[in-house]
Amino acid sequence: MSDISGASGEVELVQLLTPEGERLEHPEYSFSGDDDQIKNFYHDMVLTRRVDAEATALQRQGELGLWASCLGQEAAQVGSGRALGKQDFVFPTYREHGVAWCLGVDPLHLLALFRGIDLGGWDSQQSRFHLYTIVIGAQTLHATGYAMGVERDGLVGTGDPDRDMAVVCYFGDGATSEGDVSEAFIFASSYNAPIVFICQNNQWAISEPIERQSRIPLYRRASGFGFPGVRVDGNDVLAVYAATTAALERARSGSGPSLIEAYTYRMGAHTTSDDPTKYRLADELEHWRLKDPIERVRAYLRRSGSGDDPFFADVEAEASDYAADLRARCLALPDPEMLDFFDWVYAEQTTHLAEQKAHYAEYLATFEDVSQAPVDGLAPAQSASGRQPQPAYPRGVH
Amino acid sequence: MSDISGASGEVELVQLLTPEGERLEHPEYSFSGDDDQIKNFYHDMVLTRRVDAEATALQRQGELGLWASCLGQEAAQVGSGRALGKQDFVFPTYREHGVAWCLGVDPLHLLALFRGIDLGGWDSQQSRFHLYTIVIGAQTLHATGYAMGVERDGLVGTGDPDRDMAVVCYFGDGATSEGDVSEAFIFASSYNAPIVFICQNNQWAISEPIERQSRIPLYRRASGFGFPGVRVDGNDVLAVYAATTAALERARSGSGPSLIEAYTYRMGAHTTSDDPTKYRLADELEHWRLKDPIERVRAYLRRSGSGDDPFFADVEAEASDYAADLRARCLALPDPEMLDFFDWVYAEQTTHLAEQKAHYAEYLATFEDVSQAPVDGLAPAQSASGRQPQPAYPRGVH
Amino acid sequence: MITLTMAKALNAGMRRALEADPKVVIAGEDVGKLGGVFRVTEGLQKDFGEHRVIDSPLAESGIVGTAVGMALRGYRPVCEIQFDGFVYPAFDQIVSQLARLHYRSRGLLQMPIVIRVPYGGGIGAVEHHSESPEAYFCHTPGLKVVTCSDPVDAYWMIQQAIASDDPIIFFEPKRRYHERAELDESLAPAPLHSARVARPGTDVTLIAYGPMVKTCLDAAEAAAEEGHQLEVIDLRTLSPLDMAVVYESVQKTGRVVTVHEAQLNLGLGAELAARITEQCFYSLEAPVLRVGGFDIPYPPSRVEEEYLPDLDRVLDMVDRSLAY
Amino acid sequence: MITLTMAKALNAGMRRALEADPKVVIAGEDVGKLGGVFRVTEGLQKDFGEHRVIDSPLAESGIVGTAVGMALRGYRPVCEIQFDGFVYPAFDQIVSQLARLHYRSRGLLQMPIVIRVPYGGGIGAVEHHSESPEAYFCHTPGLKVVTCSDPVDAYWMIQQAIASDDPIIFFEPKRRYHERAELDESLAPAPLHSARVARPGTDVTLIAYGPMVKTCLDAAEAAAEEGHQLEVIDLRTLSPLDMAVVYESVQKTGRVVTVHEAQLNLGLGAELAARITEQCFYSLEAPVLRVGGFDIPYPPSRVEEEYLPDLDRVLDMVDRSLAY
Ligand SMILES: Cc1ncc(C[n+]2csc(CCOP(=O)(O)OP(=O)(O)O)c2C)c(N)n1
Ligand SMILES: Cc1ncc(C[n+]2csc(CCOP(=O)(O)OP(=O)(O)O)c2C)c(N)n1
Ligand SMILES: [Mg+2]
Ligand SMILES: [Mg+2]
Repeated sequence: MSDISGASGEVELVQLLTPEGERLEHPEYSFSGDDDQIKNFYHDMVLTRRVDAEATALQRQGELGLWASCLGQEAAQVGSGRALGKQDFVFPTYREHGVAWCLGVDPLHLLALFRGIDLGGWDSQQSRFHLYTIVIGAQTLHATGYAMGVERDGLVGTGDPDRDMAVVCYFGDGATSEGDVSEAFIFASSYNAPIVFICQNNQWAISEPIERQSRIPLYRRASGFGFPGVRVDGNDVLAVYAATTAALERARSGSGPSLIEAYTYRMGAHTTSDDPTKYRLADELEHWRLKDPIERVRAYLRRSGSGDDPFFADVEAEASDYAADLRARCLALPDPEMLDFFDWVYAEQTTHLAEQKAHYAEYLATFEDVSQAPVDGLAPAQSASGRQPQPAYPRGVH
Repeated sequence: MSDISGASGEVELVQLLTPEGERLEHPEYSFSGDDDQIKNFYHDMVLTRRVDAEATALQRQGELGLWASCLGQEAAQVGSGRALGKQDFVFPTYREHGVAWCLGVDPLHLLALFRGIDLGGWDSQQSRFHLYTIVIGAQTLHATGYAMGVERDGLVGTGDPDRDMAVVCYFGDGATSEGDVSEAFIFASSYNAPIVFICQNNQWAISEPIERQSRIPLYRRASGFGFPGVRVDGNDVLAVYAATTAALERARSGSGPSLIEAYTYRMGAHTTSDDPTKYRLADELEHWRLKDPIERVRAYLRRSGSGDDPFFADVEAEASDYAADLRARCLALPDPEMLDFFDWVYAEQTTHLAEQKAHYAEYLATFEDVSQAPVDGLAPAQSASGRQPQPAYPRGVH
Repeated sequence: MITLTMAKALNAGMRRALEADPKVVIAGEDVGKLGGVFRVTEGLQKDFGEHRVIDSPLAESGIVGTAVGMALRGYRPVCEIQFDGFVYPAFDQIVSQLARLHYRSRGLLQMPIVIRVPYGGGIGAVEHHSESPEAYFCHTPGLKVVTCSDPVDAYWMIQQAIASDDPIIFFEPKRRYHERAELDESLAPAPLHSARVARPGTDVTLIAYGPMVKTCLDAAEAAAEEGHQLEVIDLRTLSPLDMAVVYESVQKTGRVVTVHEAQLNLGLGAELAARITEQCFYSLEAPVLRVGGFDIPYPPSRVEEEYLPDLDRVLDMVDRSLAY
Repeated sequence: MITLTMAKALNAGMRRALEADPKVVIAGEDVGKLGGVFRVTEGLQKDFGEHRVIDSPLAESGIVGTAVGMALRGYRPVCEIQFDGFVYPAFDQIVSQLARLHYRSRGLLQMPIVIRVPYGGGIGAVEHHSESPEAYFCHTPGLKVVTCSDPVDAYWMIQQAIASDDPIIFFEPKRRYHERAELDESLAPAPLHSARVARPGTDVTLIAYGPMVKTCLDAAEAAAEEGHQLEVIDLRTLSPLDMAVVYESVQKTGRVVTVHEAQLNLGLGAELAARITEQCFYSLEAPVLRVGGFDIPYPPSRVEEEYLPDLDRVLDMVDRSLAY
């Protein structure tokens, strides 16, 4: 039988910055950027965390239906998001707010989705950040197909940095159990697709610990499908950046897929609907709090002297302003119009739906006749108690 | 990145009997049986091949709708089938005729299925051989669930050979790409289920060569899921027997799942509907013909002196008689009755179906009124040209 | 006599089933310590152990596929699919395996499996959490499909479903999880595959199930004030349909409005309309009219109240029916 | 003017599409060297290369899911599902992703993907090779569903489907693959989403599609000898339905029989019956009657001829309709 050593043995974890803020050397990976770049990482992580906190607050106040916090995963997201080249394309789950930030997606779009205004309002082609995918694992196949397309477009291995491109696909530890993810690995390997799979192993899939999904480190899953995998400290923005950069290079050069397991921790609840005290111990949280991705960068910057009080204060202030503005913009979001949704089902509208829309519009009009002016955009649906007088019924094609 | 050595390097293949019929030693696996047992293997393989050939002939003569030949895979099937303990339970694909043979399933049942008489007529609980599963990979989850049940029943790791049991699940090389198979690996690993996955890598999934499904040897897939895998010479009945015995022991003892890749070759067409000349070269076939699983056992038995002319002649004669009898029994199979199928949909019949059945019976009766005696069981359906006079129409609940 | 919510009633029903038969097991994502995202399995793992209340890996096909295997081993698995929109990855195992093994084996094998699916909208959720996929399963022979509309039915029906030797897709109207009712255990439950007249009436028959039963009862109440007596039928069983109850009602009222959250096109209302028209052709004063979700994917939650049939839309259709 | 089979017509249509647009790619199991198990893609890989005619790993969810990704990259994938019964593993990707990305993106993204599915029975195949799963897809908003009944339609419709910016499930009646017809390329094709009157008549309307069109035409022929003029409608598009053609016919005949191979319960006949009854209530002389597969899983091939609607069963239902 083939050995499965490593199953229980020590697992190597690529780390370039310790929780205490010390830089480390690694034989294979290194961070070649300067402290300005690290300051930018810091900035992005703080802003990401602040946006995330604001969204959580908005949800608590009833302004969002739900929020999936990325608290604790900022390094995994910003480190990989900032490693992306300007042609690369990203397929996220529903929690990649930090990656969205790096790609310039206005967080307002994320809020709008969780507010129940739309199902994804950003221009994914323009931002190179695909819409959030909620069905676990489904996006891994989309990402693989996209990468197959890139390869067919001749945009790998040309050696031209303005042409070669790669695809990055995010998913969680729980997702690795879905058949789609394994199928994505198979297609990616079979067609040597230019893709980097990034699994943020935050230790939990709602209430299920990683052990339910895998009894060996997740990065090793890749080897069984014929491509390399690596585990990096997901709370170390430098390590994540370095590993992602290397994997992207590999993909762009035509050497095929690889898997990065960013070993991190979900510091918050699964979503605002969740109560993690039901299934996990406070100790664990404490243990991971000491590994905070932002604190270690702050410690490093202080230590190296690149970050001083004014810098930290500025970032803090910017974050607060940003959050306040975001909140205001969120509250100002107009509600959607039911009638519009009929037009988005097909590229080429059908008679059936056009009629259904028209009938619904007629139906709505019967309410307006009565009340003259609806109190707000939702008026018709709210009038369930006070019925209108008998309207002249159009014979409906339902 | 984790190494993926072995991807291109030499792959170890467990072999205990060479194509020339020479016995080999292996550090980990050995065959401890005697030559009588090997003669039994020979007998089973010859009978399997003969049954298979008869079925192919029956199909050619229009007596079966289809046949999926196991030609060339007799060692993989008999070697593993004969390793099963008397409690073990098997989940086959649609090609495990040799395993069915080992478990005492009357080949007539297999013929009946491919004749279109039923969808699996044997008592799978009694024979410990589940019904054939045609949807690729689906049975791997059933097998895993069954093994989870066995574990819950406390029938692993008791040390009592009359109690401990394991499950064997067969699938093809192509099947490894289906999400279900990966999910089965995950469940089996997560619950440490007593199961042996046997992948008969016959190099082809209809017209697709193994390279389309995996760029590294298939047995290595297991390691990424946290359990051991091994590649054995699938045309070597001793190696397959030894590896299966070891894997079953492991499973029964409570050490969990393992994967055996039986490296073999589909000597025939995918099924009788297929024309392999469209996609593969004759050379390849020639190459594998030299590795025939039966020939090498015959060579060994001759060499060791355990098999003499009368023995071989006896087996041959038995095979011929068996095949002739099987053919006769196949031709004598009665056709099924459409009306019966209404009763097999639910354990507890519904009013709806009972009515539908009754209406259909009434409808059929209108034909019988006309022709008095139907020519054969299919008479009603064949009367499309000569319509009956207006029947008294029962108001149908369709 | 106790008062309990539908969620608690389902929990109590499963507890009963686990107690009654050691072969009953529960499986699904987060059904263990967490007790399910709706807490419907709360406390069961604690009391019955990890071997009987099983947290599954995140793989729906795996959950159903392994349940099929466990059933072959003599178990009676009750699978939870976390939300309606996540049942599709298990579709193949449900449609091609679960639904057919009894048939494939000519009646030899049984598949006593229940697949619980919290379904329907109205809870302000994100995409894939508000679907009504029941028609897919009703169109699939070999499955039985039921849905409860109140805690009392929930309590009994889940036990009956678990006791059934046929595979049952059990739809739970998630927006009714927290509505309460009194349960009198001394009253014998109705058979699982029977419909019931939830409110008698003479003018128009409303046919509903699951979450829409309450909506229809409210509509009937409102209509009564306007002088129309609506009869409300709670189907309870969607496959097989209990048409006898329906036909009896239609023969009396001559008018029918079907109501469901699912998209109209090929929703249950279509089958009801077809059967009713065939069977009660001469009794119908008006065509069977249908209220349902529009033929668009479920919209974001800010407009879901408009998407979902409500009292007004039901009454509007009643008026149209009466106008014939 | 050439004579060709439906299989060849589909092949020719795909060849045209591959020639016309470099973004068109074909993917599926065995579509390459083998040309598909029905040879419908024969020769295409040889002529267009492995980058455009792609043998996929054996994974249906993967085939559709990667097609979605390729479409996002600007390709127009045409996926082949080898047999009807193997479309279910891809159900989630089809229903939750393919059908919704246009909607999810508020119209920004397009999903010009065709999923070809050889479907239906009558070829003496083993289990899972004779199914008619069209209703599942018709019930799914965001998808369009079409089916051809003869080589000429096959030739044009596959090209129109590939040219469409909406996702289309393209059902091919496999038992008609080898039937021949004459193709006159100079005649303009009908729009993709239109039904057609395949045979005009006055007494009863038969509504069919795919493999059943021929059966209905035969039935109409037989009925004519008995003095009944049946109008046969070939739906061609199952979602959206082209109801205008249907209503016009029904207003003329007042009697309808729907015919499909799929199980009756919640099959297309149900939706047709519901809509027709609503829209033509006062024109109907009889209820819409339905002929279809029985509500049981497809049986083994030795009895499939009994399971499948045939001329006798269609005529029997016509007689019942006329008896009203
Ligand atoms: C197919 C599917 N099944 C179930 C769910 C419900 N669900 C949402 S998130 C989640 C856990 C995901 O865990 P993981 O992949 O580790 O990602 P994380 O949430 O930890 O980032 C589950 C079960 C879903 N969205 N999709
Ligand atoms: C889900 C599914 N997809 C497609 C098919 C059609 N099909 C039948 S056998 C086969 C190839 C299987 O190859 P492999 O797993 O290697 O087994 P082998 O036939 O070589 O024994 C295919 C594609 C199927 N039966 N099920
Ligand atoms: Mg996680
Ligand atoms: Mg094979």
